[in-house]
Amino acid sequence: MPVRIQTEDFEAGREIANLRRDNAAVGAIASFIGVVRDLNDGAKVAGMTLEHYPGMTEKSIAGIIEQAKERWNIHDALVVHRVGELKPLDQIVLVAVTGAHRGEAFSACEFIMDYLKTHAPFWKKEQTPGGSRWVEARESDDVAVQRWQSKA
Amino acid sequence: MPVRIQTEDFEAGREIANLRRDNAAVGAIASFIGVVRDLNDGAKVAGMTLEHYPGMTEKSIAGIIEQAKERWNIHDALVVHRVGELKPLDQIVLVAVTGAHRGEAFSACEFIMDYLKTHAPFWKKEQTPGGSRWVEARESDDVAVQRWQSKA
Amino acid sequence: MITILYFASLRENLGRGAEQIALPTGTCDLKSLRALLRARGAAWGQAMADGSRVRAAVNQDLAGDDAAIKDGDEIAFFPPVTGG
Amino acid sequence: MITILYFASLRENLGRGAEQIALPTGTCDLKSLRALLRARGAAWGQAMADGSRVRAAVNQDLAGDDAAIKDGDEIAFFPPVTGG
Repeated sequence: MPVRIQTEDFEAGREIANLRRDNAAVGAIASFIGVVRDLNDGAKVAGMTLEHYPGMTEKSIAGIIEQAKERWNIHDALVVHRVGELKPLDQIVLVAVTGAHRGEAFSACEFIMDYLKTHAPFWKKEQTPGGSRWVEARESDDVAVQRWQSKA
Repeated sequence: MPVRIQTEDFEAGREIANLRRDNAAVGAIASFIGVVRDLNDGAKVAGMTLEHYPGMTEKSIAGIIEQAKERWNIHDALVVHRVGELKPLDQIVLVAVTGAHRGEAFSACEFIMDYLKTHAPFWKKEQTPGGSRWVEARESDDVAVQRWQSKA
Repeated sequence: MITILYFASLRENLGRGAEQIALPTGTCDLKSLRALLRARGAAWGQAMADGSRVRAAVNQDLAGDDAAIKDGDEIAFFPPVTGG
Repeated sequence: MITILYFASLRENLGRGAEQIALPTGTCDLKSLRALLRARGAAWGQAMADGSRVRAAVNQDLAGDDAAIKDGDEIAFFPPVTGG
């Protein structure tokens, strides 16, 4: 199953090893880990709560992975995303992509992350000294995803 | 030490955890693992020997990491590269980059890998059914590295 | 009956995470469902305003104003996403 | 004396990984060192030909034909790299 939404932490090394296991056609593994920072938009962050839309979140990410597979010659992709209560230094998301060559693995991995950020239904609520606040969507994320739409 | 050349295998998860440890300003970790494939240029590969130039290899990779740090706003980077006897499915290289945001971490990680492939003194000799052969440098790797030279 | 789900700040502002309503006309589109909800006034007026940044999904696919809605559908409203 | 190192296929073709030689003139450049080695004939002629793809480093930095060489330097010759 290439998409997992869970409250538990993950071990990136083990996930990557499972993804490529016994496939000697894999020459390249690109991966990304997103982590909770202790500072966001100028405020100290003590922790955050991640909410999602069960069902649609998995479907949406599976669709993003399918798009990446149509677009690049990659073998496999995995997304693990945590929900619930998280604090600074906690891992949030892992995206890993295996392929024969590095260029396509890198592109597919960044594509999946950019689409996840803008299309997958997750919402972050941060705890700061000024109280709780819902994180605002970033324009820079919209810009990042538009790059992929202008390329052939 | 951001560059290690070693015969032993590495654990990507542990290396990444060490690289970001206790730094709550890190929000993004991009990483790449290169793996020995069992097929290259149309021939079955039973194993390979990786030779390097002790001293220059470390110096060259450290210089590539410095270039990446001048070019992008990243926190840290790590390169672990194996030498000696390797067989299909063995890990060859790990590049990991930490930063506040994903775009810069992705770019720096791919930049380091592209320069390592074309500038760091390593040579692969493959064992195939037709005997041993030195791997030829790929034009696609030169093309990959030239991309970075045309960007501002 | 259709099921409507609300997420994140929208869920908090509207004071509910889910509800079931009967479609007055049997079928409609997202635009007219928004109008129906907007007519509840107060927080609903703002959340369902035509120019609001609230997104919608029909049966778990992102959908625009002209998306058709029929009995049994699952509709969701939520703010722009911020995961990852 | 300078130290010269040879790597990978070059090391195999030339039958040596390292040697020390005295510079005839005290200093020179990479181009004239190549000419000196080329004059050994056989495999050396091919490996050190002007049009060959063999790369060179002086004191562990990649260097071109006009790079200066002086006593005590470490020079290396090797084929295009293929790591990673």
